[in-house]
Amino acid sequence: MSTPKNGGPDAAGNTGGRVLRYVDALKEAVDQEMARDPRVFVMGLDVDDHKALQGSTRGLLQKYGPERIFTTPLAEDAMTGTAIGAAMAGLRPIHVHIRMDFLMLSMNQLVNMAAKAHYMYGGAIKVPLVVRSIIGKSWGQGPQHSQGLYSMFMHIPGLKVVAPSNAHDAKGCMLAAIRDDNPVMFVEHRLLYPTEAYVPEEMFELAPGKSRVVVPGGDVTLVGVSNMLVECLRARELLADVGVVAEVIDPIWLSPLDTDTIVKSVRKTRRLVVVDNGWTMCGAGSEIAARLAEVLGAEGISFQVERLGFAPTICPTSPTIEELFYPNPARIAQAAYRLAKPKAPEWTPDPDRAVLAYQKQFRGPF
Amino acid sequence: MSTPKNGGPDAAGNTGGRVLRYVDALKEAVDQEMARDPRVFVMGLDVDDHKALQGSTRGLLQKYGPERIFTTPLAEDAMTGTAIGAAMAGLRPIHVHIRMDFLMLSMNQLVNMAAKAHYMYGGAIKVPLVVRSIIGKSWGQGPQHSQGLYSMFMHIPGLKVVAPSNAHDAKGCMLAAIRDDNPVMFVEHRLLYPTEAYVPEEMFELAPGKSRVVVPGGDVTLVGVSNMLVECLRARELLADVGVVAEVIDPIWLSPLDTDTIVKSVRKTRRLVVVDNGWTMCGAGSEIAARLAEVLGAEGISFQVERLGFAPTICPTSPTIEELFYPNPARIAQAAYRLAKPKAPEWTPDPDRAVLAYQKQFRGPF
Amino acid sequence: MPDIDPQTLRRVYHSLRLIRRFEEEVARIYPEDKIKSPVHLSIGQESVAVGVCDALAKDDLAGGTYRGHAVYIAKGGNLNALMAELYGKDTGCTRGKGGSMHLMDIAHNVIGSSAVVGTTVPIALGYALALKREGKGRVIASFLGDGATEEGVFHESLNFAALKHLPVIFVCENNFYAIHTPISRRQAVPDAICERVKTYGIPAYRVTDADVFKIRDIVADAVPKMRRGEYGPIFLECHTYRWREHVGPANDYDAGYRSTDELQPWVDNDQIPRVAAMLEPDDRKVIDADVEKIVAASIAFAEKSPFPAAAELMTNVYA
Amino acid sequence: MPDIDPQTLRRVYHSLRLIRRFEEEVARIYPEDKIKSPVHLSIGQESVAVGVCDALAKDDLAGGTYRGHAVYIAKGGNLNALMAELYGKDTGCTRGKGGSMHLMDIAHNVIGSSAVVGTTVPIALGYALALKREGKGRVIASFLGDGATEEGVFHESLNFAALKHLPVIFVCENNFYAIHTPISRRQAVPDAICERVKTYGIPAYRVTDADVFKIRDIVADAVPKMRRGEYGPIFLECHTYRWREHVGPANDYDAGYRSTDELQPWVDNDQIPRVAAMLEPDDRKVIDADVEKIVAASIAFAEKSPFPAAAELMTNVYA
Ligand SMILES: Cc1ncc(C[n+]2csc(CCOP(=O)(O)OP(=O)(O)O)c2C)c(N)n1
Ligand SMILES: Cc1ncc(C[n+]2csc(CCOP(=O)(O)OP(=O)(O)O)c2C)c(N)n1
Ligand SMILES: [Mg+2]
Ligand SMILES: [Mg+2]
Repeated sequence: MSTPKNGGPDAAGNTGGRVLRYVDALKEAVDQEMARDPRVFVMGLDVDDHKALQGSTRGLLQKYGPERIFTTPLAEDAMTGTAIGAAMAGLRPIHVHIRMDFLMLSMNQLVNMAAKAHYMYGGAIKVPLVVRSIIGKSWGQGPQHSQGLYSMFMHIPGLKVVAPSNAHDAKGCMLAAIRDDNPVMFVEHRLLYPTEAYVPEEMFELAPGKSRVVVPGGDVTLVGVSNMLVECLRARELLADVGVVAEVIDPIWLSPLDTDTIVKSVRKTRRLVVVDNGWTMCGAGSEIAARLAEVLGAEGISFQVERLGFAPTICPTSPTIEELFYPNPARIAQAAYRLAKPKAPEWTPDPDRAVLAYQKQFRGPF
Repeated sequence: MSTPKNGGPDAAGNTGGRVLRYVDALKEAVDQEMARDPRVFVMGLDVDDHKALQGSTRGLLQKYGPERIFTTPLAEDAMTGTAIGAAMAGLRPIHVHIRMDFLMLSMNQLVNMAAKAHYMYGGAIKVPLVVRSIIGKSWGQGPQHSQGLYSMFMHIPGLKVVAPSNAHDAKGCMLAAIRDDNPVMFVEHRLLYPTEAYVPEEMFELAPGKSRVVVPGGDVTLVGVSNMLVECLRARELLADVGVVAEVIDPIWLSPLDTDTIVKSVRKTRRLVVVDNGWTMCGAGSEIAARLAEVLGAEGISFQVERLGFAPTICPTSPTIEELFYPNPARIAQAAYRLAKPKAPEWTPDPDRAVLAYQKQFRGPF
Repeated sequence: MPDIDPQTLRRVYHSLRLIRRFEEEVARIYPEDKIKSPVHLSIGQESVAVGVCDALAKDDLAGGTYRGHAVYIAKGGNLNALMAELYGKDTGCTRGKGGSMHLMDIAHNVIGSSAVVGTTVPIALGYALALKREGKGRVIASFLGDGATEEGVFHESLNFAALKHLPVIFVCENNFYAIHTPISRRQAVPDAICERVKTYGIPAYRVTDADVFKIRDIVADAVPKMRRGEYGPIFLECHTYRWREHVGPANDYDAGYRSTDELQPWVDNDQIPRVAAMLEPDDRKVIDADVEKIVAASIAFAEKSPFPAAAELMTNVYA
Repeated sequence: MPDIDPQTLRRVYHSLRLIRRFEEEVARIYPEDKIKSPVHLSIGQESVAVGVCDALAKDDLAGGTYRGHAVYIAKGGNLNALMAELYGKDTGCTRGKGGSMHLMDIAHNVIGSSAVVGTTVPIALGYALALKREGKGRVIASFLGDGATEEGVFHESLNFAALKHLPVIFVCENNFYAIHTPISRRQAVPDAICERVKTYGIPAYRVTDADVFKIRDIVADAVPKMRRGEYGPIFLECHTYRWREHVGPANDYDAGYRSTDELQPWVDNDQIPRVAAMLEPDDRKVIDADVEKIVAASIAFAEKSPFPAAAELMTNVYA
């Protein structure tokens, strides 16, 4: 197939493997690594029930038994500490949260212990921990089931953060995360679960520190985090209708963050739209824009940048205003168009083509 | 007195009042507001013991009694929820934490309840809460007693964040924070406690949303958060020796954040050094640099920017490396000098004049 | 059968019936996708909310969990505003912003609920601090699930409530499950909740048969003592059972984590027919008819109400 | 006097004395500003760490709080590395990075301590999960203060440890104060800690007189059962008393929050002279001399050790 389904494998130059859903790619990575490494285990609320955390842990209990995959009491703080202690002791835990919002109960252990242990204990121990969490989005998830709070973790040295945007990367990043000797915040998105991409059968690592140019272009650079990468690809299609060719970049790993690839692109396009899957203030987009300002400013290059993300408000449940809370392909395309054609009149993309990439096929509630 | 002690009142054009220490100005504001408004009360670990939270609550127990100022069990999560509930019920709590690091235990209540309650309950209730916390710095505070995590709160709509840099502002901001009908994260710094400034006897509010040009200058713009503002003023003195005139700006309120004042300055200087009192990644400096890039980029203006802050590591306790963890006047001055004189050879300020502004007179442990 | 004054009987039945019928209608409408918000139904659990709230005064406070329709209704929250909220309408009790998991009706002393388990428990302590200061003897009932008792904040809250002698009624709706995981797989000693609470010096009561009047009597007996300050907080554990799936309108007995055998005794013990049988047949007819009218009206109201205007996205972010 | 075999007697006395003398020296040196790090001294509390750790095997694990010198020494942590750590030297047990509040000596099975109250309790559960999987019957002792029992994480941890039958010895050093606030002002029922722990199905023991041998016997009796899996976690509350100020080297009986009258019985009951009196005078002389040598050596080692190189600021951020 010529055009990539979702900015994943093809653009990565990888066309091997089978078409797999994001959720199945996640599961396959964990399954293969659990088979390879007996130290790996999975814990978290409801990972072992019949819904298998929205399918992402399906079959692991049957295959590896209750000692290597188990649910927990409702006790995020202690369970996070337990996972960290197990990692210090030489195991390789994967701690799963069905909503990223719940990580606020784990902050003390993640920020004060996981991120600092290797350093503050003089390198004597390591914390090879993976913390999976899902950014919620569907119907009326509302204020506390919709947050993308990854920039809080990007802020903390000692933590790594990754947010794969497609099935191919989900597998490669998960394998890299489990094998990493540091705590890795693995950020997933509910709407990406059913999305498909070509994924190699064999194990492979998508290591930290390299952003990917998903589709090349010369007029404007679009950077999208997690499923906002998908919306950027839709926006690129819309922009093509009006003769604006966008280069789309997927940072993949948010910490460590490779901005060189973005710098290279913006040196060319002089225009950047970065789309966060969370709020923009002190968000990933702020960091990216700031680094570009540092690098390009030093070169005397002036460029235009606009950050998009969640509206600076609380996520409402009512569909009419919830829809306005999120960036969508139309709004992304319009922002890029404004930068590319400052003198042109306001442009509104065809509404039918502009619907949220994966919102339309989704039916709730969770 | 002609030159401002610390970038506070004089520069603010306010020379009234008496010389007061930061810690006493904080206490005076709370005292005066407690006298004025019976709904105001103070809670938090050790606020009522003989050390009175490093002096900042001295005398309040004697004056207002144990119903209006009381210590709590060690239970940050529940105590934060309790303060939020009391605020919803119409009281005006001030919840105090001796170290900002401990707020990681309060994140769920602050992010998922305090920030969202007014909105998610359709405006039916308000959360007039002040959360005081102190950024630790002295001797060997180490990994978990030294963090400046305010950018995490800047990221969350619904919260306000303020970090006064001097005694004058401490009083005005505290009064504004207590009277604010929203949750306000009030960020203090241990090393600022003994610093003095002219502070009016009468009550006054230093309202959100206005940064202050503390000292004007045309060559480079220095922005410092909390006590880094003090270090920026020291850096300005050092720069003066080599003929570089810096404009120093204090954002005061970090959310809402006024960047117009900074934009105006950088339109003039084309050079910006922003100094965080925390890590730089997704920090306040990132937000400031990103906004400037958006605004000035749209105007086709190219400018140079460098962010400084905590080293991207964990705060060590050993003095030799702890010293290197923090920005100091010399490093700030050197960064500004590099921007102002790109072709000039590396410059090292006089070490005696370059010591950390307030570090030298400090004796530990807490 | 206990002798209960006819008024109470009618009031209790009306409340039980109203909750049941309201949620049955929610379940009926749900597949139409008009309610674009997760709903956690209390069908089968009504007697806890009704028993507790019926023993409270109008100006006492109560707050439920994200499974909160029952408490909202039992405490007298506006039903039209509730249905409108589920529809995401501007006339909803939180103006379409909070949805089913964040109900509030301050005018009727229903405090806000939350989608994060356990978060409302300490919030209730804050309200209780204010009530105690107010000195009018008002109390607050804070509902939580069995799963919430595993969260550390629950223990921190018990200690503080007892330490400060706060007028809080903790009500644990123990339906034996957190989503699909039985309490026996989450708690080392599943039947020790009351015993544990007592170690904080908090009187703890347990009702194992969901008897709405037993529940009501315990609260009715304790509240006056709380108003007089003789009691600080009290704790009430009520065994009950969730008939429908954890979230959504359907049954899930085919999922394998529980059986209809487990359900059956609770159906046999359903408080609604039980209390109905205690009523004069005519009274019952009147009440049933009234309930249908109220529920139908709430649907009509929700249907015809407008969605929030676009500007509402940005209103109430800050006060 | 109980009859204890001479070896144990000598070992216990050596450990008690070493901790006391080490910390007295830290207090003596502190005003010289060579130790630029907060120190929380255990002077007066030594018998808890010694009683527990002496009953453990070398390959069992133990971890203390930020008041952790005693546990570190009692478990056999390297003393030179400890003093060097307080001096912030590169030869310190965490290479000058953690300081007094973050001690660790993995080679001697001392796990890391933390400056945030309660954080190490669940960490110990994680180690225990690994020990249980390992199947060699090793156990871990996790120390915490009375204040830490108020943190929600303590309760979450008790439940999980009991649920999973983990080989953890929770040791509560109850010195009746959190900084300057007495337990009576923080806990609704201050003397119910053991009773509460028991509701999780965890055997709980309380020693009120700090008797080092009573403490040792309880652990020595339970550990074999834990190794065989007959016991899961156990909990031990030891009453004790902090003689010095909360943080720093001085006394603070003039501060007003406590009196020397409160201190006196603990001084009278000081385990060090008590155990000393149980020894042959010659044995005692030998041990005292040895202790002085070891402590003096640790100071000399710390003094002559280099500070970390500048590059150390950035090493070990990531593994
Ligand atoms: C802090 C937190 N952790 C996990 C979840 C996911 N979750 C939603 S409901 C639920 C079960 C709660 O069980 P219980 O307290 O017994 O209430 P019930 O649903 O049975 O009424 C869980 C784990 C959550 N919402 N909040
Ligand atoms: C989570 C947290 N809250 C508050 C503090 C501040 N603090 C440091 S020590 C301490 C008292 C702890 O008392 P306890 O657990 O009894 O231990 P002790 O000092 O008596 O040995 C407090 C409140 C902290 N370090 N961590
Ligand atoms: Mg339940
Ligand atoms: Mg204590």
